[in-house]
Amino acid sequence: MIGLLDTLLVLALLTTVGLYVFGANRFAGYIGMAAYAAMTVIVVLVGQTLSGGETAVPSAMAFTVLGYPMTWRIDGLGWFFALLTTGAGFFAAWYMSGEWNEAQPNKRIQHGTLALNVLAMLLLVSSGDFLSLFIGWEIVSWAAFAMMTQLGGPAATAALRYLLYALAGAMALFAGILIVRSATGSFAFEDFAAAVPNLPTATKWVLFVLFTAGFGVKMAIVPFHLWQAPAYSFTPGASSSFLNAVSARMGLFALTLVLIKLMGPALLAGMDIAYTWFDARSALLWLTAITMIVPTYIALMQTDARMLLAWHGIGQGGYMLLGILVGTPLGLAGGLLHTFNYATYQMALMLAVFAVVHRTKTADLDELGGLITRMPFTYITLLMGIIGLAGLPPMNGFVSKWMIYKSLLNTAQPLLLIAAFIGTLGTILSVYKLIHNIFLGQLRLEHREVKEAPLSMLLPMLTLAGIGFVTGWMPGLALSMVDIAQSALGIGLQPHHLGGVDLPNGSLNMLWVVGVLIAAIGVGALIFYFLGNRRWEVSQYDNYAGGHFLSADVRYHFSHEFYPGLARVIGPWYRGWVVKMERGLQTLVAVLGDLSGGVFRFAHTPFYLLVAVSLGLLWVGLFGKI
Amino acid sequence: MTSGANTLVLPIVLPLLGAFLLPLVARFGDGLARALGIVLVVVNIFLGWTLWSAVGTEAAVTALGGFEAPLGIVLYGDRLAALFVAVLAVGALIFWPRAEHGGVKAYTLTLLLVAGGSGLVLSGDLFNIFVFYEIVAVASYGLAASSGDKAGFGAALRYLVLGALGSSLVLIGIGLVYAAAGTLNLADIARLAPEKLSGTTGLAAFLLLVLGFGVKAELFPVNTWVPEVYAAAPMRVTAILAGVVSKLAMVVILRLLVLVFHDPAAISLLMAVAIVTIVAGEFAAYRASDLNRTFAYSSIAQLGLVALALTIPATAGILAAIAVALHHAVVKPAFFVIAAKWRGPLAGLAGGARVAPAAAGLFVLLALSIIGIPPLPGFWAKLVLLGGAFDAGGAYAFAAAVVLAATVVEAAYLFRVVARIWQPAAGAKPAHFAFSDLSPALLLGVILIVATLFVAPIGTALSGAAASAADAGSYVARVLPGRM
Amino acid sequence: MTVETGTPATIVDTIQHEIPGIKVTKQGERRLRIDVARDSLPALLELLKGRLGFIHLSAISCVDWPETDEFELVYHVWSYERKTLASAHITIPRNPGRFVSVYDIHTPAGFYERDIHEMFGVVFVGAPNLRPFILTSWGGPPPMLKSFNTREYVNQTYEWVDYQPDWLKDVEAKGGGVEK
Amino acid sequence: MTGSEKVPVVTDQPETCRVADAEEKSLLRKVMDNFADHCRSRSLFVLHYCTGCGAIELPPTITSRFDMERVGVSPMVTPRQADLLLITGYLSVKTLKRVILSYEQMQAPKYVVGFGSCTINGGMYWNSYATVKRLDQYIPVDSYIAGCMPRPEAIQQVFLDLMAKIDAGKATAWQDYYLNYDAYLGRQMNLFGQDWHTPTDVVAEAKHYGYVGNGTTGEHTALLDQRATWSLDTVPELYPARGRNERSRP
Amino acid sequence: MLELFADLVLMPLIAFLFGLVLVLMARRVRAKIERRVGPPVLQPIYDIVKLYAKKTQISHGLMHDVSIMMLLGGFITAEIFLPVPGLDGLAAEGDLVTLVYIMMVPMLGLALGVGSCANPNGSIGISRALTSMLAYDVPFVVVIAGALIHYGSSNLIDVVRIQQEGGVSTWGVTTMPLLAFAGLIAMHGMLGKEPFELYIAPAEIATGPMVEMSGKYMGALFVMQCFQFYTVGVLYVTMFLGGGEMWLTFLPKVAAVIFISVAITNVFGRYKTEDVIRWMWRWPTAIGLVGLAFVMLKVN
Repeated sequence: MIGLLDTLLVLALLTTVGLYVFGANRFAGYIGMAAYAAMTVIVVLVGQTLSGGETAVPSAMAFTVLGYPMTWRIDGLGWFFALLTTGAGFFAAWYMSGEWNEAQPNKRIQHGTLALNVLAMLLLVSSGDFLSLFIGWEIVSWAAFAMMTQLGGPAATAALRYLLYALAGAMALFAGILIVRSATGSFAFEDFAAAVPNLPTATKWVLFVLFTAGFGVKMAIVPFHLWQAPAYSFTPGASSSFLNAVSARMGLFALTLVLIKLMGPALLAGMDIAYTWFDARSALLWLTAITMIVPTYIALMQTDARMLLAWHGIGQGGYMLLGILVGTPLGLAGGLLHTFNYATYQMALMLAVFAVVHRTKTADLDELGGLITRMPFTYITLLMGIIGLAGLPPMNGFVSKWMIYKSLLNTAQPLLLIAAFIGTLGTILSVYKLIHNIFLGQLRLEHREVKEAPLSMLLPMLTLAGIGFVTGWMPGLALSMVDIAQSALGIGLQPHHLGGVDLPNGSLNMLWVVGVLIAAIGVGALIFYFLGNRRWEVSQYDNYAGGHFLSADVRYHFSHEFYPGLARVIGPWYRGWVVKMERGLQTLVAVLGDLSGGVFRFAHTPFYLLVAVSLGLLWVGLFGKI
Repeated sequence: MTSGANTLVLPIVLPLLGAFLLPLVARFGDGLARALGIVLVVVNIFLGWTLWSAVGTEAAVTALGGFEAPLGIVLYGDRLAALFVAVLAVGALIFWPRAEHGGVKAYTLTLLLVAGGSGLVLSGDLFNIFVFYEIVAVASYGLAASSGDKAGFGAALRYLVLGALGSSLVLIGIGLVYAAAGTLNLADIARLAPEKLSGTTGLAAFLLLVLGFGVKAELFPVNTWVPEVYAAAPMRVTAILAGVVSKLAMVVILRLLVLVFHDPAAISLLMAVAIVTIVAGEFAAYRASDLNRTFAYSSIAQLGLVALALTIPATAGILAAIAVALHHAVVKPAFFVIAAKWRGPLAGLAGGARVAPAAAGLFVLLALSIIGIPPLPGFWAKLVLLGGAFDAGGAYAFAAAVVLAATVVEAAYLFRVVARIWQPAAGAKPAHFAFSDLSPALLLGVILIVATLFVAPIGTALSGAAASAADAGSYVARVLPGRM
Repeated sequence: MTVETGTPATIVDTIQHEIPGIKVTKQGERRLRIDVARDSLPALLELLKGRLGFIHLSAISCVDWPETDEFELVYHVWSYERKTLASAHITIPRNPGRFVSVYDIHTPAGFYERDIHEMFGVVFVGAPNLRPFILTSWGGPPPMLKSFNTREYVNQTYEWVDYQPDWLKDVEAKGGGVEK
Repeated sequence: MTGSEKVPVVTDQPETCRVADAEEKSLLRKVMDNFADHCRSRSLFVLHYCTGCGAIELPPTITSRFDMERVGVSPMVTPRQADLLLITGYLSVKTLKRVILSYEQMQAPKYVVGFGSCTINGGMYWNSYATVKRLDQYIPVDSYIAGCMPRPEAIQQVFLDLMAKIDAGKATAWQDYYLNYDAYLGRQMNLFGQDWHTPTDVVAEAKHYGYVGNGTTGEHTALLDQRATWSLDTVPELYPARGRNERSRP
Repeated sequence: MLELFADLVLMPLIAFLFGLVLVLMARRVRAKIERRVGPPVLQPIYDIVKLYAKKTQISHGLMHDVSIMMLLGGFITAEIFLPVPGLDGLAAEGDLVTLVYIMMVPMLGLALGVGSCANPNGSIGISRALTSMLAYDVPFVVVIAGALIHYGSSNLIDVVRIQQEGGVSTWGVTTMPLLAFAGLIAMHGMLGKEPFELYIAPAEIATGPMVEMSGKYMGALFVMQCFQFYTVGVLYVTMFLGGGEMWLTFLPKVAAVIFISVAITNVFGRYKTEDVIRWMWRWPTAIGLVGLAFVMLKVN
């Protein structure tokens, strides 16, 4: 019987071709939804086989070219990311199935590229050895490029910038896998895992740097993070939310696979940097700490809603990597769970923002305000999303962040805990700015007749927010999925129950925490309704303005530069070193280009010929004898 | 083995004969001359194919005029030679000059080119290689000037002067070898080389030969003619020159490296030259102003890649060299076909996708393959090249790092153009492609896709050819039986 | 032209020399009253400001003379260097009630003229903005005119508490109380 | 009801039973109301809104010299949070508009205390065209303090009297604003012009909380209803005729 | 279960009542410093009952009401996770980190409610409140990190038990003086008292978030103030002053902690927003980090 993995890949291929061909007609969205739903079902079946004791589900697909064998199989880790991919694809297609799609210029390309991305990611996560990993990696980065460059103009430049970063990363990765091959004789994971402990430290360091850099570009770890925000923001709605939710996490999959599963955190910890307390693992940990803080405070300063959320995507990536690199089962479970949680609330947030853009034609936070009365359900989605993004109790974001903090506490790393907490504070500030500038405050004159987003857009958003809430209340559901992934990594599982995690020195039971919170809010509601007279709702113009009469032609609203005090304190800290480094690199290439172009135009070839001959003979005469 | 021997000389003789007969036939009608030329080229392809299939691991050797090895001129036809004879003929066929490109004169020169090229690859005698190198050079000067305008003549003249100087260097080199080894037969030289050509004379000879052949093989110091000639020459000539002819010079260098020069200093010299060629080619392409120049510099870089592959020890190097050379022979001419219509500054290309979607799609496919994106063949060529480099370690690893960095720059300037093509047209739209203009490029595109699907069998075949080419011992034994 | 310092006397000489038909009287150690023809007022202010340092226009007051059917406009200008206040008096006829604005010489004049316009109805040609800003919802005639009967308006618009306490009745009985 | 018709003389409230409080239903309600009045009287938030010259009397009353916090009086910043509105001195026509806006933004039960003779019958500005003579024509006033400007002891005394009235549940002047809103509105319109309006929808509020008397709606409130939504009619591009909040009479 | 149900009801009730006492103490201390008599004993109750007994209750939309519910609900939940002598409630189910995050839920609820009031004074107030939260939370997290690593467990019941084992000598304040001091400053900032009271700021932004709150909304904020005093006080006592063995010693400790910050507050003016940030990120953070260094030396 044809294996599960093969059916999955074939189905993904058929969806890609089918959606590209039938992308234009009205039911393309529904076809996509059905296809991605089927894929998700298959992935769940794979999950069952895996949880039933199988280490991996093999695929019949295998080639050997020029003596290099390539195999494909999906293990627990790959399965977890495959589930995220097909899930995100399903919600993106659902969002595209309704009214939102009619307004889009190039429906076929959007549907086609979304399906192509899902196919590419499934290929990547089911790679069996380094060569298929590299091939999958390349196809994923090119599929993402195709998706980003649809709208042309700023999108095209952002996509080109992404492409150069991705290619540089891919070349580093290419060098990495070739060094692996020359060091261990083959591309297989098992051989590398066996051989790596006794490799010379120099090759170990080279491999570590190359793999971290190669995968780090896609994960947008700090030095390589400049491309992600504009590239993800200028992509059209549903695809942008798909990219935000899942695309950057492919980097995390690969990093986890190589650094944790194959090399192992102990080995990384062993690779000390001379004359410092740091070793490979702690150096990377501090890089993720910076990745948590710097992008979050850049997000704080954004005035475009999509850019703000995209910058947060980079910050949240730092949390996941932090959890995974801590190395304890609790930290690993926290990191992987955060990947799942992040996918749910980030997609809900992006879909909500694009619903607002769909209705008000702008994502600029200074042009919006007071939409809560016009778009209440979008408001609810955004509210649940930001509670998740900020990591506050009722939502799932809190559970994974708590596990990461607890693992940091148990391994006695206070400074990292402080860095993570500073990142969370920055997130809380910027998400409040997001929801305040769009939904709260005075409604603008031109938005008086704005209607609520259509049902076809609301349902996916609310379902995602619902998933976030349910997995927040009962994290056990998500943790069981994380177990399958963690079992493949060989670090050991983190025992958990439906409500959360029980540890000797401080446990978390979300059933009680969220249960009591909801009950307490119920008590608050009772107090509100029974103690005190009935409420009387007044218009936004019946407001205290120091005795001044408010009227619609004067905008009585505070949203521009929302944190002036903070901006004055941390404003000077934004020196944009990384931006300067990037521009420096560009000018270096341009100068080299001018130089070599000049050489070709400087003189005619015979002159060079004579110079070359004379120098060559001189060289031969002097050095040839040795 | 002997039956195959005398067919060895046919790929050289038939086109040569055709070249001389063509002006006479042209009297009876231009179309007839063109048909005859095409027939001869097809025959050459067939001969190449028969040689490839006839020759297993054991190469076919013919002593011209019956004179035995060390004294007589010998033709050595192994799989490598057969491959390049076939590739040269196919290239000539696809880019056979049109009637308006100088008619009979162009046909004769192309046939001359094919003859010289085949001879260059097949001959086992050093001086014989020089003779065929001169024939190829002369033919390419003529073809380069065939565009008929002032720029074409100027470029061709400068190319002639440079070619002459290059050939003279080769001659001096051969003289040195002859003085030291006393013989001109490659197998014989190979046998005597360890003690005769080990010192500075060997090194000097190597330097001169490499620089001489480097002119045609577009190695660094001597390739400044490339952008000028490729821009001035007509598209079909540029395609043949860039695609195939420059590879032939590389084959000669390959033969020399395998058989004669094993001195590590020589190898490091060639690697240095190769690296500089790649870097110069890629960065110059980054600043090139129009499409044609970009591809000219890009072909320089790719040739540098082949040279780098040659320096890699053992069969891995040879296989990588052949793979990259073949891939470049397929991709670059197609690029030049597109560049022929899309002239002028890069900014003017905006809106190209709407005007000529086929050309734009082909451009992306070719760009993807030349950068080395799986599953396209470009990737496997790079994989073999870099795999060999990293295996060799040390300086080769540094060279591989340079190649990887150069690839990113290559992607930058290629996809800058792709992004431009897909943007809506600002001012004037770029030219539209008629099917006849684009047909050679589409054919090459199809070849590329076919190669992608059958990359495994092609890989094994090429590695077999590389193994036999790299085996100096069997070459000497084959040519000089019993005279080890 | 250097600005002469010195006692009011020297100021009087320069003014009389410059502007014909002007009457300057010293009203005190530091006060000057200048009666000048209506048309030469802007010139006078320009002279005072430019040559004699009277840079501060502290007020423009308007007096309603119903008998001669005229408005009297008084421009109070102060000089910090000389520590002297000069008050230029001019008269303009009531019925057209129009006069040129001195906003371009002294910017504070903008508000004073707006106030006088609101209270007396004098129209200053060239004033930047003469919209009402004190009596914003006032419909009646300019209230400061003597012709405006405040008492009658107040009686007509407002009501008082009709407060008849016993002690007030006794006082009125004795002939005192509030005059009607 | 033209402006010139005589208004009944303000005499002390007759000892009749309290005005029917809309919610008075059961014994429990009465106990609750008593307790609520008890607390209301002991916790007065004063809107320290200096409308005239008398505001300077407030600081000594509230700070250490007389310390009204002993009896639960503390100053508040916005009308929303205040129970007691102090009109400290003469009221020009412009200031009265802001006072009415603040009064309507306050939450019932709300109390107004007029300081000094200017609020009683115009004080020394009795014959000025610009000042308001009787405050209780425009907003219901709980109590006045005579004097030109009363001293803190007098203010303390009025606070204590007011607290006693609240405790007894008799400080219901604020209901009069709801029950006779049309009369108040008419008098306000006489002064401010026909297009006078405030952002608070007093009639709807009265209906919502059940304080609708026969005087709540009438010809003047009808004028209010002619406008579509007042907040938008001041936007020039939507309603060119109006365009500005403060408009002088045509 | 009954005992748990009793905890669920009793703990918030005690929190509220003792919170009223703390608010009364705060107002009395303020009065005494200003040489005034100060409010009567039941004044906080009078205020709250009067506000709830208001006849008209003005709301600015459903979110305004939900925020009041979130406000009360959040603090009631926080109370339940705070162990007090005799009543452990659900302290075992969630640890200190959970509690810190639960204390942010009411803050977010209030922020959303004030936002929906559509008054810029409120929005500026909330922007300042969040900025001050960012300011005081940095030293606060340094203190938490240090304390939890020192105690080796983040479960509050364990924290209290560890402190009570050796009597006063093992109290947090004796074993980690610097962290205790930094914690006190952070707590002062958390209470939003005078030098850091930049989000009420009556003179500048008309009491910031409370500008459109009236009637039962304002009443809920007064109740929140009681809960806030109690929660912050108990949290500090639990972390550094040995938690509660018995009520007689526990409540005075909480009152003492609150008294310190209340006493300080009345003699200070209000800092500007950036000065609050700079001050909080300089002194208390530095002291906290030094304390943390000592803790880390002891741990490994």
